Amino acid sequence: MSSDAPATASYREALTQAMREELARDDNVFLMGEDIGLFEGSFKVTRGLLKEFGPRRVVDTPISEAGFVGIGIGAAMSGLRPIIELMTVNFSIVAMDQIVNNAAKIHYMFGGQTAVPIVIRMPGGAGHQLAAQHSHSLEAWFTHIPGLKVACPSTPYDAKALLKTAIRDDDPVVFLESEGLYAKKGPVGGPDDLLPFGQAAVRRQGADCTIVAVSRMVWIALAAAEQLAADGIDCEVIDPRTTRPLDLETIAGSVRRTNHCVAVDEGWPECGLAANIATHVYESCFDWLDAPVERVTAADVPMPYARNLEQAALPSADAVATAVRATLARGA
Amino acid sequence: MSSDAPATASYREALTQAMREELARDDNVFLMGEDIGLFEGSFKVTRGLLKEFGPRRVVDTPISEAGFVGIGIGAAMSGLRPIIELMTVNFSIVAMDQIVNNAAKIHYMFGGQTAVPIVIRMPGGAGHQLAAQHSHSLEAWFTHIPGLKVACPSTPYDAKALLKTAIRDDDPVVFLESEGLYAKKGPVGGPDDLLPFGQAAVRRQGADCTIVAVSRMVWIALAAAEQLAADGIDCEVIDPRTTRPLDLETIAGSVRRTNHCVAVDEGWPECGLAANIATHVYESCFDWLDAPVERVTAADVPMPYARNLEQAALPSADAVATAVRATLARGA
Amino acid sequence: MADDGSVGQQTAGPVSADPGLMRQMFTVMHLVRVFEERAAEEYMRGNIGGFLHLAIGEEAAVVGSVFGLRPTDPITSTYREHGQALSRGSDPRAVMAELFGRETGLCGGHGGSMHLMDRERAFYGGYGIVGGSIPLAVGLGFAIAYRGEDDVALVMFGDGATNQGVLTESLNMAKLWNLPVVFFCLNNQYGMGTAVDRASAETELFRRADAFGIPSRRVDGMDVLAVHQAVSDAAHHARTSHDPVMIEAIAYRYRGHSMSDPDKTRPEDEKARWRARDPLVTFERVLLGEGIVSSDDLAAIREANLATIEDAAQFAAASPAVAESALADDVYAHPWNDDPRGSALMPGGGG
Amino acid sequence: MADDGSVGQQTAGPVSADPGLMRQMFTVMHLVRVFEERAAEEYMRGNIGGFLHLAIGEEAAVVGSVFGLRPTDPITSTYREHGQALSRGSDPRAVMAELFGRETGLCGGHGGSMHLMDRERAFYGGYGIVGGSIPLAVGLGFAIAYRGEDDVALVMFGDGATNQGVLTESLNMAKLWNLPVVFFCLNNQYGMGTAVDRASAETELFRRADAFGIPSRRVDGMDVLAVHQAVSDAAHHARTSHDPVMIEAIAYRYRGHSMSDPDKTRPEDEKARWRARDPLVTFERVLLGEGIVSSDDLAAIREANLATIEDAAQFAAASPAVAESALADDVYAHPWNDDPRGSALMPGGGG
Ligand SMILES: Cc1ncc(C[n+]2csc(CCOP(=O)(O)OP(=O)(O)O)c2C)c(N)n1
Ligand SMILES: Cc1ncc(C[n+]2csc(CCOP(=O)(O)OP(=O)(O)O)c2C)c(N)n1
Ligand SMILES: [Mg+2]
Ligand SMILES: [Mg+2]
Repeated sequence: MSSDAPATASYREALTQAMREELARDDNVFLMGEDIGLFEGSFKVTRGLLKEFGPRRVVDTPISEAGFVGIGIGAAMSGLRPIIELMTVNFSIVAMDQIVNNAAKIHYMFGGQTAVPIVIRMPGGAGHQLAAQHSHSLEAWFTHIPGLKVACPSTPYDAKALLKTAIRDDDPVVFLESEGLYAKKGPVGGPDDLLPFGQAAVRRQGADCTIVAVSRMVWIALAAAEQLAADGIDCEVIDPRTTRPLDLETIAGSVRRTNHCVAVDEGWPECGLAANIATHVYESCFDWLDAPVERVTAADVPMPYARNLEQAALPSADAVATAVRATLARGA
Repeated sequence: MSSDAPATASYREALTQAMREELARDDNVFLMGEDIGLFEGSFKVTRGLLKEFGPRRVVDTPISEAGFVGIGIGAAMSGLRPIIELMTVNFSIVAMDQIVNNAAKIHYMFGGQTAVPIVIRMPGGAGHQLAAQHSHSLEAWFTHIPGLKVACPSTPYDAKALLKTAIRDDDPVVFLESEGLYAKKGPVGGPDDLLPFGQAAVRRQGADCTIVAVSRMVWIALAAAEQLAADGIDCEVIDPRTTRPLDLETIAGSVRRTNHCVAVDEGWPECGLAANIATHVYESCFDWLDAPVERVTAADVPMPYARNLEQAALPSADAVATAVRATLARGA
Repeated sequence: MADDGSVGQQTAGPVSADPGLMRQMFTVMHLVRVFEERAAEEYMRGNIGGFLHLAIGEEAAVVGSVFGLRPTDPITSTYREHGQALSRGSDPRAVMAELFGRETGLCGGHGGSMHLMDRERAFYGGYGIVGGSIPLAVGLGFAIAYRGEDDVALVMFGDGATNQGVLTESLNMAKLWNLPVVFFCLNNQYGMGTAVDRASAETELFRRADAFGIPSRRVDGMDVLAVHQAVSDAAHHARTSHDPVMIEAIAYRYRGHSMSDPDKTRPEDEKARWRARDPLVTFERVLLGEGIVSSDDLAAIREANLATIEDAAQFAAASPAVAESALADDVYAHPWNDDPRGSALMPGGGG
Repeated sequence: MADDGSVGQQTAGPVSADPGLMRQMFTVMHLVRVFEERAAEEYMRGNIGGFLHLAIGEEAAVVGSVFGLRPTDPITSTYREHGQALSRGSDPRAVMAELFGRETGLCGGHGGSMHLMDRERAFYGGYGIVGGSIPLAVGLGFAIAYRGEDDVALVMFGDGATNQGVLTESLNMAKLWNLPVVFFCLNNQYGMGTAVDRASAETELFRRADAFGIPSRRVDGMDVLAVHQAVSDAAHHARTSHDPVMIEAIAYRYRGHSMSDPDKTRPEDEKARWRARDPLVTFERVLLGEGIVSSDDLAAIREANLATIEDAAQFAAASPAVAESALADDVYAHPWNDDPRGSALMPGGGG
């Protein structure tokens, strides 16, 4: 067990640390997924773990997501604490029945007899020209489902602390990582630094407009806030960290001060996460809002391959800045 | 071919008529699904069709939803017009990868070379004590996905006319029927009465509050409107008929007159359909709204079995009436 | 198989179950039968809602398979699972109350007929999605192996479920990882209205396991001793060799798929032929013939079971409705908010 | 199979392909090889983005299988599908331009390397979800049978894809409905970093078809003539008997899974052994030995192919970027609104 975890790490290493520490702490924790052992993960998040913990604790699987997610759920029902890696969020769709109909429902439909303490980790998002079938951001789909908890860390610190919380949590947690953040560096906590679910982080304080953004979009929002600061526009950037539960209290508190809100989400617009956040903001801050909540989302199209099209399809700092200016102009 | 289709039919028979007429009209149309032939459908929507059209056109399948939805997509790529029945929406989840990654994306990702003229029909909704795994309303999930079109008829007329439009449309259509409406009777159109997608119906005109409701919820909304009329509250009830495309023009036009809106949806609240409709209403009618849009949705829980709990979990006319009163009180 | 139910590879000859066990199995088979007959009545009376799937006719396969295991061996099943719960010793009162949707039900009224669970008795539940519970049982087997215990997991699934891809995935991983799992296919020859040969290119369903080198065989599912022997052997193999096994039991359900199925498509003469091999009647004859019970014993067993079921039904009917506050109970093992409408939100956020 | 690539049940002895066809197959194998080598270079230069999966080493299996079909027989494939497109005669310019993400690309820049399609040539596309395209090909076969045509559909999938449940579902329905489908498993012995025996309890993957009574066999996937013969036979059987067939071709990819895989886990001596059986080199020897081509012919073929690829790369590089307006093109065959951000909405609704 690495008690000498460095105080700074990449998002990827932060996740590895969380798993290493929890594997060492609790024999009930094990990892399962495609190419996570010998190959050390297709994004190398499990690097070194097979060597350290052996094949009982780090299990390579066939390409059978429905099957091994189901196996993880069964193992969790009997008290183990599986961490299932899906190579990317795109492949969660073939396992969706297991996630939605079993993981999310077992505790409820059997009257609380059996908890399902499983973590289903998966990187998502676009930006690498992987085209239509490999670029999903399914935050909205998972957030829709009662019985799941949904975490989407944006920093190395959160990645580690939220993953540790997820592993120790008795409920099924869908843990959405961002491919675009794996290399991002930052401070990380120690073995006992956990973060509660449902507690947003204020990433930047500001008085003029509240920007709510999740996962990689937090960085886009911060970049937009920097741009805008040069023009004297002072944005507050809020990162919910978990979308189920959602810390509406922090978000609403901010909007009641700034009277303006922009919601940023890498997923699609219809029935999306930004629409959900906007709805909650309208409902809790209607009398405080000077203008409609602006949404910045992916374009409402399957993701194209060509680099210029993909960039045009994704939320950018410019688009966020434009949205902030639009809501401020309207509320002036 | 029944040119003497009765002018009145149940929602179930209206669907059967649409399929019978289109099967007779176009040899490329065929039906595929579990127990739709010999057994005549688990909800009897395909009654008589095997006898009339034979096993080439009406194909019974094994319980292999992912497989036969994929087969339908392949057949559609080569120019056939499959109508796939999924026994209920709950089983669409095992076929979700085929729907989302293939049906919805093939036309786009291959640069428009191949259309996918498939209709995937499925009944959904709750109310029959079928509990957590058999009570889904996944309108929000499907509406989230660009590349799909999503229809959710509320009347026999619409069931027939929208299904005919879906069958003749070149894009993949997710056709969401409501189990609770199959027995509902009403007028139906003839063989050439189609309805365009993206055209809402105003089910009741009113001046005080706009209620937007889909599928079975339209009837709940109308019942609420009747209740409220007794108290002199005059509601407009709008049925979008398709949620992708969504006829925002009709909805926004109404809200700009009534200045109040309630969105009703049988699905879950987070990232749900009501949140989506509310968001669009806020964005298009912000300056006209006197109060926040009220949402009436299913409770944020897996559906329980016990009758009283299930009823408590579902939107009711009382809940809609309460919501209307709440928004009117707030905007007064 | 032949239409009269004679199947290849079935266990033949005398079976070694001991008299006490045989008597017990008969008692439970009869209990399951009368429980389900009563459930059908209560459904007609409107006391039970939702779907009600009866296993009447399949009792030999249901009871024989559960009794082929140790009481700690975990089981999963389908929506047609009253018999598994009762075979494991679940209180008929709690089972009936669950069907009635009452507070005293086995799952507090959240589950209903399709979703019984009795975790204390290692019955890990009935599930509504065809095929969906198969990998769960493999996961239970995985946990057994992980902990080095010597239980065996059994999953009961139907003939129709063999056409869900997740079965193949599960068979492969169970074999690849040497997990102690018994795949128990209760082939009642129909998935709803679809006969096996209209759904499966290969009608010897146990051959699915063959393709993975998993030992597999067919057994006469109308013969409780044969099923008991086959599952005992399978469980022994799985327990000692740490490897999966598949058993296909051929049986027949007397009624439609569920209470709402008028059962018009299955041939009448086929139904009659299978009813003529009723597993209870056959087993009674064996028990009487071998002198294990007397007719008086049988009458006493029947009477006791009927009394148990009468009591269960009265208990269920007299039980309180589920409290409405239970709507939002147990969504999470660690909830953070009690308000169902806003349960995805942290407290304090409401407008 | 043995480590030197000798496989059971492979086609032995002289093969009957005609000289012109042999020459053509060699030409295309070499074209595929040099196309992919150039693609790798262009990827390193940053001209190609996303994932780039190369089939270098697998050309015999790729080309032999496509040439075993008629040009109208529909095909689907995986993300590793440059070879299928080129074998079908897709314009190398359009293929390379698609990899560059240009307007002139085969799919207008929407698809990229993983999603080529050339519908005119009955190449129904490369797909990114493992196993996901298998039922599509069964659907193409279904349409053939439905229309009473005499084409045959072929689906190419990897060894790893055999563990997606949808394969089983597809095999079953193809057999149940007597559809003309060739299931072509290109077993390159690894799914990413996972060797077949670490993923599959039964490593003779063609036995999956066995379980459904579908004729199936293995063939040496490094021998283009053997593959061609096997697929020709399979297609003939499927065409005339209206029934599916499965072929498993054993081959090896020389490079990592994709350009971003440093390929550190496969043993070096294994790689060397397979490279020593290079399908182009082997086939050259056959062609020379049988006097079908001279060394001059070979040199001319190579030179022509290199010129073709050079031209294709220059064409791609010189092609215009995709117009930004194309972002919202082709989401629907029948769109109702051009605005991507609001494409789910009818016009006129925006606030
Ligand atoms: C994935 C899925 N598809 C369809 C259904 C609807 N359905 C419920 S039971 C059933 C038949 C299952 O047959 P079988 O597996 O033989 O079990 P049996 O009912 O005969 O016990 C079907 C199609 C379902 N529950 N799940
Ligand atoms: C359902 C799914 N799971 C995982 C992946 C990630 N993935 C892409 S290719 C691949 C390996 C596939 O191996 P194989 O089928 O043998 O084909 P090969 O790459 O060897 O040609 C994996 C795991 C995917 N694309 N789809
Ligand atoms: Mg059955
Ligand atoms: Mg491979």
